[in-house]
Amino acid sequence: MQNTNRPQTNNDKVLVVGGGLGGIRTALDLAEAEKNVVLVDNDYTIGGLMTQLDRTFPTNNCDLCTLAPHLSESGRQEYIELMSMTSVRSITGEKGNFTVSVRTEPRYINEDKCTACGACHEQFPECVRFTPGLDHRAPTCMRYPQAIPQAYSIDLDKCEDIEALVNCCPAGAINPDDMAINREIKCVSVVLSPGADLFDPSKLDYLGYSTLPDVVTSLEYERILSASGPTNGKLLRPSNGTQPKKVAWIQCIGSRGIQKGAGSYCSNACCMFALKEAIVTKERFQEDIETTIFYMDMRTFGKDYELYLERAKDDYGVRFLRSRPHSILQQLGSDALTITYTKDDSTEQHIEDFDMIVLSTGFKTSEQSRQLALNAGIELNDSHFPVTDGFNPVATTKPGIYVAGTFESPKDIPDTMVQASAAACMAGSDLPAGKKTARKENNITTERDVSGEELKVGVFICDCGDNIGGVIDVDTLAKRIQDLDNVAIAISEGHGCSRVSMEHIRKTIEEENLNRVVIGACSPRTHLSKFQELIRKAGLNKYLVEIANIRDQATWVHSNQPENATSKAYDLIKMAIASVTKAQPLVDQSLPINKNILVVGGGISGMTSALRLADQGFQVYLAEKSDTLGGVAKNIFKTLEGDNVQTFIADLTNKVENHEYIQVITRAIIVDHSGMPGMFKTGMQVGPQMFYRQIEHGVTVLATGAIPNPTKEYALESCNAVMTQLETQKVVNQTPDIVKKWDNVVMIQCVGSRIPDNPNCSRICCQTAIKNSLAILEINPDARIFVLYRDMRTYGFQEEYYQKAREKGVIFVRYSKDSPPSVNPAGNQVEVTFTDVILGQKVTVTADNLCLSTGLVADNDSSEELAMIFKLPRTADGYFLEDHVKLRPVDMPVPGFFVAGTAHSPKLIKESISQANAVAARAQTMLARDSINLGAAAARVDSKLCASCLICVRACPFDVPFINADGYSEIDPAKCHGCGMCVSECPAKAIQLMQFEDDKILAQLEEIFDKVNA
Amino acid sequence: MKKFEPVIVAFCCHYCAYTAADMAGSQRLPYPANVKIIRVPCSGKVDALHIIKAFENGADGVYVAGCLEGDCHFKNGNEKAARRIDYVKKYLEEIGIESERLTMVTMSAGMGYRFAQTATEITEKIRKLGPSPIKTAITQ
Amino acid sequence: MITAERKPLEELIDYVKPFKRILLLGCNECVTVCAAGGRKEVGLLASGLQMALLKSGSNIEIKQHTLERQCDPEYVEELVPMIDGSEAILSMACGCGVQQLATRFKDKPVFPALNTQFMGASERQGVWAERCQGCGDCVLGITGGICPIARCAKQLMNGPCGGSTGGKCEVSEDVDCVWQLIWDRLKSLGQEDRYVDIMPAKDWRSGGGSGPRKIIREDLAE
Amino acid sequence: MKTESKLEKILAAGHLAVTSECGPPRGALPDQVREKAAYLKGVVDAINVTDNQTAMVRMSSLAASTIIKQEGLNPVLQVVSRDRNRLAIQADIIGAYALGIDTMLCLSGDHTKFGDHPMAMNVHDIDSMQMIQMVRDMRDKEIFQGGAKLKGAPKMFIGAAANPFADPFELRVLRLEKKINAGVDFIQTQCIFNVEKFERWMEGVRARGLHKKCYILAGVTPCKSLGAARYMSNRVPGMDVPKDIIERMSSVPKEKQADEGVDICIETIKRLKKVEGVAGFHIMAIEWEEKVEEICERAGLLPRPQI
Repeated sequence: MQNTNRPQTNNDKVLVVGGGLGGIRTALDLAEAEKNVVLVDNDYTIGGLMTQLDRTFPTNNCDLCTLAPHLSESGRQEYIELMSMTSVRSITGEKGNFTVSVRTEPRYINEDKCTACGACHEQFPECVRFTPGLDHRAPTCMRYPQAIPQAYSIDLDKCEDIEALVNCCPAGAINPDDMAINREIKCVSVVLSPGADLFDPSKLDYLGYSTLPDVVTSLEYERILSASGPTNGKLLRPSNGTQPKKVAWIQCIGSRGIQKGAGSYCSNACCMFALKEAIVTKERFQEDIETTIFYMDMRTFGKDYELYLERAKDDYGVRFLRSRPHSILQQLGSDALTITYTKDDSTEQHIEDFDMIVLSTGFKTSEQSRQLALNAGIELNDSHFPVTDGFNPVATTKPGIYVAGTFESPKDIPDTMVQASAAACMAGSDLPAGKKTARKENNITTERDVSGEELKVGVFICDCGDNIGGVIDVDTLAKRIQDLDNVAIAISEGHGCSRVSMEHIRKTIEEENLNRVVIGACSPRTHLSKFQELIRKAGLNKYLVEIANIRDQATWVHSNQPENATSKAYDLIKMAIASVTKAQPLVDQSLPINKNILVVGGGISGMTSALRLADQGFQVYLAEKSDTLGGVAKNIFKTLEGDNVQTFIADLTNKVENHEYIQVITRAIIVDHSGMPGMFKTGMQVGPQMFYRQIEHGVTVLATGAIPNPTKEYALESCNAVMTQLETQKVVNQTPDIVKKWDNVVMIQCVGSRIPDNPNCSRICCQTAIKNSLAILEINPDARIFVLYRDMRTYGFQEEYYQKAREKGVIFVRYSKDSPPSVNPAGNQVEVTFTDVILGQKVTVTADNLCLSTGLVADNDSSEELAMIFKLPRTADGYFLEDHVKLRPVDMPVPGFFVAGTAHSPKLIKESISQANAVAARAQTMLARDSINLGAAAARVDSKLCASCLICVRACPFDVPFINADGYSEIDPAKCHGCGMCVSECPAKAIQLMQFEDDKILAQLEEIFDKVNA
Repeated sequence: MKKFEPVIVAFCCHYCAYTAADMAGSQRLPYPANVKIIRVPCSGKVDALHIIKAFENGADGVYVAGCLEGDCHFKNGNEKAARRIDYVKKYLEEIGIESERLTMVTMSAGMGYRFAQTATEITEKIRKLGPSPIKTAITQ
Repeated sequence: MITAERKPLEELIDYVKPFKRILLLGCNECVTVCAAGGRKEVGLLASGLQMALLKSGSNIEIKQHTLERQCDPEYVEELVPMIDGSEAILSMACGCGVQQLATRFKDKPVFPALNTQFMGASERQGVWAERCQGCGDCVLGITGGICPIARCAKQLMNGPCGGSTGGKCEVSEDVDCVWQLIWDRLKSLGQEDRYVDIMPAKDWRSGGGSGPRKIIREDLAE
Repeated sequence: MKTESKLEKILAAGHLAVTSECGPPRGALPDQVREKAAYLKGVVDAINVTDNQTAMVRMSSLAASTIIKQEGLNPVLQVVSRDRNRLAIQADIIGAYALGIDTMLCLSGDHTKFGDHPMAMNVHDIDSMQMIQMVRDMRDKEIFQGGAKLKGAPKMFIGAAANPFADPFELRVLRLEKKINAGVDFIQTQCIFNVEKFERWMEGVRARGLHKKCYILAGVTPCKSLGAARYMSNRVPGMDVPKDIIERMSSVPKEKQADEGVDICIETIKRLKKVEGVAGFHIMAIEWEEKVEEICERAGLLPRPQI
């Protein structure tokens, strides 16, 4: 399959510009697929905007825990060259052979030497770029200690005594002679993901942003709410430090062409952003605070977002006012902010006071990124966002240059993640076919068998500069430790994680024939894997090391009481020794991978994923339950932008059917499934005779689609004049003569969506209505078109088409959920009666065509069955549920499964294609490896002790344990997540969690109380 | 008589509380040295037996620190832990140990401040309660 | 399965106080499954007892062991080599196990650590409910597979009393009215006619009414 | 005529029968029984004597019934299956009949949980249905429940209770039918406040012709106060006191509530008189026996027919 023997050229890299969430994802996907990446970012650490968010919707989880692993993952990747403080100056050449000129600003710190001890920042805070408290959570929690690169940066301009600054660094890492470096990078393809700026409202006097301190942007509000923000998470008014009682959000600031300088597009993410902030505010202060959102349309069109909106209304009591306030004022002598507004159903002016007002500012391309686009030679649209392919939004006008994230168009995190992976897929496929960078050979020595050896623990204690050594006397501590049982050697080790010390520790292990190792140092969270690798190099099983966290848990937090810090450090090391003496060598679980792929579903998404993966040389089985490929999109003729869908599908189908690595299996019904990630077996009944056939594969892609909502509302079945948008589209495209006879057309939005039975928004229907309206007017300019809507959700650039439709005379009339339009068939016509909110009276239109926007629903018939067979979770409304709704939108919770297209949630064709491409990238990260390492922290059952009581079976959050044919509980280590819940609930004490065995925990406990009992 | 210094064991889940402890460290937020952390993958892994053993060994206080409600990395380990703590508290009362000596707390990974504050509050609470009756009995 | 719950610590302390060395014995069968007397509970009780005794100034050596089943003599025989080290046995088995021990070790005091409760089924994790009273003459065939003897507070065999409200028993809102359950099930099975016949007064001899019961399988019994 | 019971005679003659009830004292106070009986003399046809009512220990219903009999009234001996096994019950029945008691009511009894001996065993060797069957066989087949022949069969007029308000509602008619098949002669219902629901039940009863197979005495109770109404509504299992009754009681001042309760009771009787199949009334004036006369008077149930 993959030919690794091809001659290597110098040019085997992808350049990724931008180290935000999207850039990281792109770089990781490529690196995990064993492709070389250069990641360039102009900030001094990576993370982008995401690091400034407190909590993200819809689960209101803290981002930190989920983002952190990405960053350290990124830092560990051997395929990623990270260039921080670096900007792109020009890109020349063609796809396959670009030359990128970059400039790296001086950091004045040698990253190799810097241990991020913080000494420079303590002594010269003014000239060190490390700003805890200002950009909330980010610096304190993220940029340090998990920051990548793990180093500070110096602002030399602000330094008055350079020599003193240089001398303050215990690691000698500060280099005042550091200079900017210009460099040329050769690469095959480029992904631009520099993000976007937020709209600056300070020029809009009437909003008072620049004069009234209590008017803040949504990002600023986020920072005020944040636990590690400037107010320590207290919600305080910037003006007077009191807690606000009334907070309002004003939507669409800088979007939808509303203000001067605003983009003509919808910024996509702000509605959810405001909702989240309002909910978090209500969660924290409940009855003590009132929250109001001023909006035009609530655009909660994403997966399950509508439910979030309902929660905000019903559960949290957030108040929603459909209104566009025209000004924010403050009366002299008052500290209240006064908003004057009119409601959409009257002209009456309302005046209301608030304590704080949050401006939901939209996205805007930055000057820098426009320059970047110019340098890269890609075309931009009127709003300065890149012009992209109608069926592939990550492809720019220049082959080989791809875009992702908010640089491409305004979007939220999940869409960014999808595009980032899609861009990785596209950029990766530009690498010479079959090129795979050979993994660096690690000359790993064989593992020593330590069983039967007398315990010989080696203890290495870091001073970590002054971090540890400045508080306690490490040498004396080492001497005391030396006297403990089982300790062969205990020494102080300077900066244990420095290259020199690591080498010294390795040698000592070998020379002293140590069989257990304790490092007295910092957090195992950040450093355990490093030391595990080290002792493995020294010939020991990697699970024979423990870290005693004497820095974070002793010297850093008890620095004012060195005596206590010392005795605690002593205790912590003793605990680690006790624990490591009970440690047994463990083997990481790993599985060989079958590199074939099963794609279920032969619509656009499934075909796209199949094609991308097959192009990379993987064998793909494409199973489709009907007898032809193409799916629901076969009924769609053109996109909103005017691209021809039919030609696209025909071309795609042709490529798929004729691909040497794709086997199309039509009329395939999946009937069984077994195995584990990397080695699945799926059985299906195939063809008219329903022959049984079994496919072996390593990865499964679900692209089973959704179906048009089979609603029967509004006389859809009984009256010829009533049809769906899909049907209307067909008429418009195939029999335009009929359209010419239409005098009145009424469209009703949200038919069968946003109702109790199907609470979510179908996402696609607003733009479909606009598309069909424009197409009808094209054929019949005299037609009167009424669109009856609840919220127009024309997000992103769709907004421009919405405005165009308005300009062309399409009449948009809002109706509320409680008073839907009524329909009365009248021969070949249909009478539609609705309430005109502005006129405040009922209007009846006799329509020649009543066009229902019925949207999509999950294909429950097949997805319920598939979910059962594959053991995959679904949402309440039947769509497949991804692993993490923000950060892993295409990965399913079961490893080895990916989801693309409308099987995930309703979406547009181009969005489905992005997701399909993303799936291809994510799948390649798995398929690049020959085996999967699953770690060793799995629960293990001792069948001799097991009472088969089922308590573990019921306790497991992931349904892993089962009672096997021998009648005992069995836990598949490859499926075990390692939480240990079964262990703590087992009444027979028959289960142990490897790495966290009971005897290790009990041994630590005994050490703590050694003194008590003595 | 020597001043009473409580010995407190904190079982901290790897993903949130243990990370919060690291945060407290990197933010240099001081808290009493009485708290000794044992790292576990999830608060739901903390065994009732280990809590009881801690007291048997002479702990003056024990607390289990997990993720915020809804944030458990293993779905619901923190809820299971909270129920277990309630159960063990009753057992402690039966044994004759004040149940206030055992507490469940939750925090997110970013809450270094909360970690330090919790450690301080619990240490003070236990200090007020005085030595555990078991410790007293052992040392007599 | 037989269900049980641990006795209050206070009662157990009274039992073991006179001794210096005791064996705390778990059972890996029913009482493990209902989380009352398995290895885990043995550990918890040993620690708890030890602490409670320490507080009152006494110190007892508690040896912990768990048998596969205390109600079978062969498993009990396992204890022979270790039993001399202990002056008394505190059994965490059901009453059957306790008595099996007392039969085997005539000179050792044996104490129950559990209150044996009932024959039950597990409803879900951590919840066990009474389902059978061992009446020796099963009526489930008539009552839609739901037992009025074990599950009606008044053992009514001919329908619900006047206290059945909203499907709940008058004794407690947490208890289902078993006759409501029976009726619902008979209806769903289309067997309403099963209710019509009067179930005659029960012969309690099979239910222990005439003394301890015994089963002898002639082909197996030696 | 199956028995010598006065109640049976009155019912058989087609009169609307009236019974009331008397809770025996919690102590050896025979005069208290006589005092209560005195209120009811000439007012009702028979007096139920409760058997450890609400699972509280009281003078045995057999003893109290005997006293009432001595006073020249007709007791209805209540027997619950909760406290005695079949030997004791049969012994009491023979004994009662020997003392001239010819009418009885078979019940399962309130659970001990509600009484003053919650720790006591609930016997329930037989249930109320089986008790009916047992008494019928003693009377008609002249055998004990165990099968042995008995001499001097107790000719008991057999009653039982029915609660039209308990769940499952649809089983309530079937259960009555089952009691009839077991051998019951008359039924006293639970206190009726929700007349509509009672009427629905009676519809079911009539549909199966059950009102022709046994006599149905509708149970009524005067509420002494709003508190009593609320207590019955919330705390007494199987009792259905509709909201409008509570509202009506609460709409009058406290001192008038007793009168209001009596009014409601009388109105209920008047309404029930029109229901086909109602053969009489069972007036349960708990610890308020002195009011029964007024109720009967105003409801048009006096004077009682002489048989």
